[in-house]
Amino acid sequence: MLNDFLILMKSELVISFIIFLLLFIKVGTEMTNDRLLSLVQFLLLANFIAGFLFNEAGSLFGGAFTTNALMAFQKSILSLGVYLISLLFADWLKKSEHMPEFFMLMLSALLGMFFMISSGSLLMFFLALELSTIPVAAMANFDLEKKLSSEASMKMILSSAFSSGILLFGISLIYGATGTISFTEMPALLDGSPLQILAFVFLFAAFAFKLSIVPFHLWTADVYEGAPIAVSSFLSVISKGSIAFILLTALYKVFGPMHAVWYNMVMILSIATMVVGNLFALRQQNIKRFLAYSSIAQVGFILVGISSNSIEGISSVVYFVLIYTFSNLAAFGVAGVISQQTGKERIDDYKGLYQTNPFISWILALALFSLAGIPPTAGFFGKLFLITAGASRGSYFFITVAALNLIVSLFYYLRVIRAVFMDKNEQPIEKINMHPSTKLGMIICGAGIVLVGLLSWVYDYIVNLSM
Amino acid sequence: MMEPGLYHLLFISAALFFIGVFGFFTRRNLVTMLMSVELVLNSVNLNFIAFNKYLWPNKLDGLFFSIFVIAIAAAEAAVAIAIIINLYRSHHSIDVENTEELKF
Amino acid sequence: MNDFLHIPILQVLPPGWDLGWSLMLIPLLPLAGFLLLGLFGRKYVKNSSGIIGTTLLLVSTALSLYTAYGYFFEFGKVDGVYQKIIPVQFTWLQFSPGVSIDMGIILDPISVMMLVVVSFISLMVHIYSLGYMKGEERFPTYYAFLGLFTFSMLGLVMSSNIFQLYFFWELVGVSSFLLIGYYYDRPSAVAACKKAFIVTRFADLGFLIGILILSFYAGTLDFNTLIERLTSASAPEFQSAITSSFLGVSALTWALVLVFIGGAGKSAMFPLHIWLPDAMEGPTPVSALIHAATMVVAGVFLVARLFPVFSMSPPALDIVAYTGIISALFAAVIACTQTDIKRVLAYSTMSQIGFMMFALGVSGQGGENGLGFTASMFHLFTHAMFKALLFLGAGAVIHFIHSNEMKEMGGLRKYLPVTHISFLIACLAISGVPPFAGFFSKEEILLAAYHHNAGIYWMALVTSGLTAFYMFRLYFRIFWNRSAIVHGEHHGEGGFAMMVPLVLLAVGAAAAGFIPFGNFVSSDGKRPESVFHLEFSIAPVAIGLVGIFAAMWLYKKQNDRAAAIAKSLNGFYKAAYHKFYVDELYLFITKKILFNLIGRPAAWFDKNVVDGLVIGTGNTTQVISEKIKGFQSGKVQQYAIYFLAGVIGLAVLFIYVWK
Amino acid sequence: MNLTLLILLPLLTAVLILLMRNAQQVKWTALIGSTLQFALAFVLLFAFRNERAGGNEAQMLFELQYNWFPALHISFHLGVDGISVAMILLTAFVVVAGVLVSWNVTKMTKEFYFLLILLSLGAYGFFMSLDLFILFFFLEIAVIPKYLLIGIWGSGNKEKAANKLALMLMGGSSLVLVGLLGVYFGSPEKTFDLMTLSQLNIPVEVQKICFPLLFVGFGVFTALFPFHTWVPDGHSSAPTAGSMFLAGISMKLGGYGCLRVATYIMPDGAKEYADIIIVLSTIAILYGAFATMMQKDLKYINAYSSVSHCGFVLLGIGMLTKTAITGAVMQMVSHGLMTALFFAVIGMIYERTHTRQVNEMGGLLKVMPFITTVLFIVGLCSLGLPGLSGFVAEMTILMGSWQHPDWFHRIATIAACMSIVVTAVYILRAIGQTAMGPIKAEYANLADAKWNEKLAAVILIAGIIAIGVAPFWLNDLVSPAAEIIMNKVAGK
Repeated sequence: MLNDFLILMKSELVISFIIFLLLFIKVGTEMTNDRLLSLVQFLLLANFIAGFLFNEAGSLFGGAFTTNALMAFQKSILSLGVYLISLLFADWLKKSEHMPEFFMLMLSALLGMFFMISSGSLLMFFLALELSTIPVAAMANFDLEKKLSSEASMKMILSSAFSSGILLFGISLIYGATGTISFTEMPALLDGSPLQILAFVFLFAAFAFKLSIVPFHLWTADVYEGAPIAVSSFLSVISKGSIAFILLTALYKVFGPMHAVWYNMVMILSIATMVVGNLFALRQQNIKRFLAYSSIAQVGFILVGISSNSIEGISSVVYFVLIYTFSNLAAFGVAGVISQQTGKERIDDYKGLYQTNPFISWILALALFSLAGIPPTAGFFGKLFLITAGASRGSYFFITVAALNLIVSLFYYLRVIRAVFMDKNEQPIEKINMHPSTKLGMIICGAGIVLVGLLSWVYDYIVNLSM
Repeated sequence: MMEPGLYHLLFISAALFFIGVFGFFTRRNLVTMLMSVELVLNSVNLNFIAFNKYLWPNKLDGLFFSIFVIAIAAAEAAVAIAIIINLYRSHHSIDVENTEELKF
Repeated sequence: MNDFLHIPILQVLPPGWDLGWSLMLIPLLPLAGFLLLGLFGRKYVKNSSGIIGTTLLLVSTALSLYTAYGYFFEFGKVDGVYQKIIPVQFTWLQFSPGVSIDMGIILDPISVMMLVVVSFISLMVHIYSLGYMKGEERFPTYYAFLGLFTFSMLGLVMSSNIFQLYFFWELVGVSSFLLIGYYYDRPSAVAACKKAFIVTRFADLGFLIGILILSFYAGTLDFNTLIERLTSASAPEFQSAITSSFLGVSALTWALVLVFIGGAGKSAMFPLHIWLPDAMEGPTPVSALIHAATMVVAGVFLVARLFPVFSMSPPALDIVAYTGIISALFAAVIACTQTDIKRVLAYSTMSQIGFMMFALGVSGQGGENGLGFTASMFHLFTHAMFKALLFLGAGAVIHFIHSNEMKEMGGLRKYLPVTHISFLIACLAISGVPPFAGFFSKEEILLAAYHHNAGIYWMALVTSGLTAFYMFRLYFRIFWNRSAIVHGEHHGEGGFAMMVPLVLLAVGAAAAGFIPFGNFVSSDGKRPESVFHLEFSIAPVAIGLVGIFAAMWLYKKQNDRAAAIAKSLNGFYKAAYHKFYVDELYLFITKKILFNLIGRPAAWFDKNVVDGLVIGTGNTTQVISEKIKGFQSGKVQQYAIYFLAGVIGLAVLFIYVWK
Repeated sequence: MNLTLLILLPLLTAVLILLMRNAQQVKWTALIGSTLQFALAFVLLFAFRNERAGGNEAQMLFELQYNWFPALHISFHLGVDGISVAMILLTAFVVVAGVLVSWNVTKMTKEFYFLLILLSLGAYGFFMSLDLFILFFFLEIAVIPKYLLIGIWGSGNKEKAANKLALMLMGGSSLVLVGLLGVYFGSPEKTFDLMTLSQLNIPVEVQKICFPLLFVGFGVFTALFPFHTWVPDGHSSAPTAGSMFLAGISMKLGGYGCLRVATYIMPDGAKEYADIIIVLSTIAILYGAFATMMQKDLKYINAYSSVSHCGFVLLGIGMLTKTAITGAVMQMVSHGLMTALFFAVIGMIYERTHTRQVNEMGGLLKVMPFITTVLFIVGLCSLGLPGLSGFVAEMTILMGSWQHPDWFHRIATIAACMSIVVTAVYILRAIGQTAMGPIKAEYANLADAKWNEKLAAVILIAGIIAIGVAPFWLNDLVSPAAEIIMNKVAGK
């Protein structure tokens, strides 16, 4: 029993260990930010590596907590993301005097996501969801003196409180309709009766809120813009990824019987999300807000993949989230470095960036091409596999809309590329000197963007996991 | 005199839910909005208990769930209040109307 | 796999006449000259380039004369009939089974005859140009272009495949374009060369479509097979070509008419003649070679080449005949009014080619009927001589005067004796005065016309009278009329190089008529019994003499009779002087209709409509995204409202609507 | 020979270019790399001919295949037939010439050559790939470099043009994507493999949906009317080498795709829509030609004439006869060489006169005989002069089209013939105003071509003449492959 406990919950345990370590360091010692940062980076790296060791499938607490290889892999994607964040935003982190708290919050959110991914019952899911939400709301407010920051976090906490109210109402209805909250028992009891559909809609709305699917997305842009870039990137990559994973489990495993219902729902929402996200992104000037809308559009594509109730669906979504982690973090990282050093966050400020900073320009270009799905970057493969998975249901209309949205998205990604590479600028952003770990993070992202696509075994590995 | 049945309770919880939602939509004071969310959560608790008592009396999931909901609500409220206080520091007001700089 | 370097030499020639390579050298030597001078001339052999070009051509002329001798006297004739021999042929481009462009050499009377004419005249012009073009800045380029032209012309006449002929047809066109535009910095020359190319190109469109039709029905592009299949009434190809019709005209006729349009364009037949007078912008020797002796008769040659097929379609032949006679008359009238001596010669060329054309048109296939064919070829032959002579003579005059205008000239006979005599011989020849060359060929033509169609005969008679008149008008205006004004020092008649061709051609113009042409060239290769009636030739000669004396009366001495006559038939004269306004008509069609009514709208449509749609889509997207931004109002409560609305909307949609 | 060489070599060159220190090294690396490509292409040609001469009748030669994404039945499958070899040769020619003419690019030289080589990589891969997925992969690789080339090194209203080009091409390729997925899921067996798909017969209703998607998608690349508007703007604002690649190579990607993918694996669809294709392409031919007559800018002239000439390609494909398809491929090669040369010359002239307006020039023949001679040659090629490649290609297409006896095809063919005259008009107009006539004073002492320009021109002219004088080698290369496609269409 104890062994199972230690083995199956090892990643959660590692995270909690790190959290407590930080707590002790905070209260106990006078460690400088620098050393602490490198320590944390090391620990996170260790955590990431540990994610690949001794993975076993099994369940605890009477099925409330389950885990398997795929879930472990999903968790390691998330920990990789966190590790990259700790690298990319080193400068910003060093400056803030509350760095340990920041990591504690982020890690507890991560812990929540881990639990969410391997949750086996609605109760566990709900607790994990809250655990992964509330700290982030606090993190959003981390620039304590900035007005926008606190506005952002206010919007986030209130909307998420509201959404969790909706979620709970849905859960209660499900409970009423089926009498169970465990994922394993529920499918048998689902028959698509109106009450269940209603409950499902409530439940799904909560997912949609976290995943910022139109029309539940409105908080996203504001929060991303207001919050510190590190937090925005965490929100856009880590929390979105975790929700995408759990949404897979929920839709495929739990609500599988109601596939007929949710396929159409996902299709409609996906189209709406892609279109609205793209249309809003077209206009944006602030790079963070721009990335926010672009990530909304990306979620639309994730939904395309999810809509196919199949192995390809799972694997392509996981694969895409992995690629998306690299691409989006790279983009956020560049934006973060620039705004950290110059305070400039407008796309127009990026004009002529290539003249002064070729390296980060190329990184940014790679990231954006990957987001736009241009070969040979990994994003191309990710998008393509998502669409392929979605096409397996054979709705030409759906796929055509998705494909056409690729063009619109390309249009606004090219806006940034044009600013960086083509436009003239009298006083471009001056040469930026980065923290070495930031550089390392960017290189990792770049390598990931290039390699994850071309090395096909990554995808094969994921496919084998999702079997 | 008849004892109240499931549907009475569901009616009340539904009413609570919508009152909460209405409050959330209309009140301008952030704290009040938070309280309206609490109303929603309580309606949920009522649901759980009602369902548990009337439909699935031999399963205690509902009861436990409601306990957890209460706990989480407390946590949420704590963080929310902290954020609101911080907001007050910067905006000198906790009126939702004054916090609309981030848009479009 | 086809291999370029292995060319099959078909062994149809008797031993000792195994001509394969030497035949191929005939066109290839001038080509070599073109490449050599074109690539290196400007740098390395600037001054000797003329010599190089001429020597190369001398060799190929010798070879063609040798071939001609061999063909006509040694191996060409098999039991009384001249054979069509294809000593060389290889597949150049295979379209589909049976249909392919074969590059080959065909030897038959007309091709061999043309071989001689082309190489000989070209040689003359080469030699002449040594003197005439001396000191030109682009001397090597000039000879390079001459080489290119000679190559393509020789290739044209030796073609064994209709598409091969088209191939060289186009090359001839382009080399003429290059030579007309030789003085590229004169806007008039540029305009002229463009005009020449585009007009002939337009005609070639007909030729091309004609080829397509022929190839479709005959299922081959090879001349012999094609003629074979389309002339034997029993052949299925012939039947299908005759029966399938469009607008009530049989496919065969359509094809032939279209092909003839191509020919008419090259041969400057009315109404496609407009380019020829302008083409005189080129150097005079070029006009002599291309626009008098060789290229312009390519149309005649084309019809003659396909003559057996033409003879199967009377309507096509009639069109040929009438086009010919109309052009002849039309051009002759205009020629009487022109004052630029080269333009006069140009119109006379057009008129003479008209003779050849209608001679073909009135001819029949074989035997006695074949007279027109023979006559036409004969006239082609003699005309090459005297018209080249005329142009070279005119060249000498221009060289002397530095002007083309008649009014600058007069009384030059004592300055240019050789030119004077040779020019006179040429004039007599073209006017059909016995015993000069023109007499014999023109007699035959008129005879053929007389037998076939009286109307054409009378028109032809008038034309020949006009011919005599304008030629001698030219002659007298240049060499008599008034005492010469020669300003400053003058360099006599140009050098030896310019005299030799004049003399040689004069001999040709004088004596070529005595060749028993019918023995060699006839429509069916057999030798027709002689058809020479002395009594018949009285009328033509008489009318020719009338023309000559009229010219003498008007122009020998300076007087105002001519002006008076011109005034008396004022309107007609003006019209003729302005070439009956055909050019203006064309200008109207191209500029106004083609450019303004088609080109401009197309460009506009593309810029505004098609492109506008593309741009429009982009802009609309932008506008929409601007419109919907209110959706994101920044009010957290509204967000929540949208949230709930979404929930309820989905619920309603999926519970009630989308069952 | 191993086909991956043709992908690895450009890749290696590109990497080396990135490692180089200064512009000079970069240039030479690029030149050497592209020359090696050139050599390799010829090695391929001769190896191919030997195989065929040796009696190897396999449809695709030098095939190699390894599973790339087995889960999705995607395999890295390369192989060449005559058509591919022809296109690869074309690419090699254009690449070398492109590298040579852009010898004096000073701005961001490294990036410039990097992108050029990347483009060539995409083209090679595209022409060799026998798997629809990697075909699409390479197709899209070739898009973004064009965008950057135009946007960074272009002239005039370059951002707009670059955007239009990138978006329209992406639009095209996204249609292609949908079509591919339709084929993937519609065919009896889930596979992206071209050869397999050509063996299976895809249900007709699937073909009816997917053929237009694929054909239009690829058609956008090859200026299918009315999706051609990126052509004039893109070409005119691109740098010289950019235009050369654009018109010489990337427009051919489309034609190749229409033929190899759309027509070959979906013959029923092709038959279904052939008439529409013919109508559109005939419109493109005439309309492009007439639109050209009105242009004053040399690059616009060539761009619109490209629309017209590529119309011939699509016409040949739409006619669905072996001869016409052979002609279409020949036309692709011929037009590729010709238009690349044309743009090269325009670039040379522009560098000297700093204008592209024909009516502002004149008499250049006096000062730059070499360049204007090249201009003459390319012009004559474009108006289909025998002895140059254009004639061969267009005549083959016309002969092929004429094999249909019905009036519809007849009229289309005759209309196409007419364009030849219009071509003559605008070409002579352009040449006459540029090269001939009296020369302007300010141009009186311009220099003639430099070694690199001469070399580039000579290489391309060599190609043009090699086809124009001895077309049978190209014909022997292409027509067997075309026959296979036609047999598939004819259902044999």
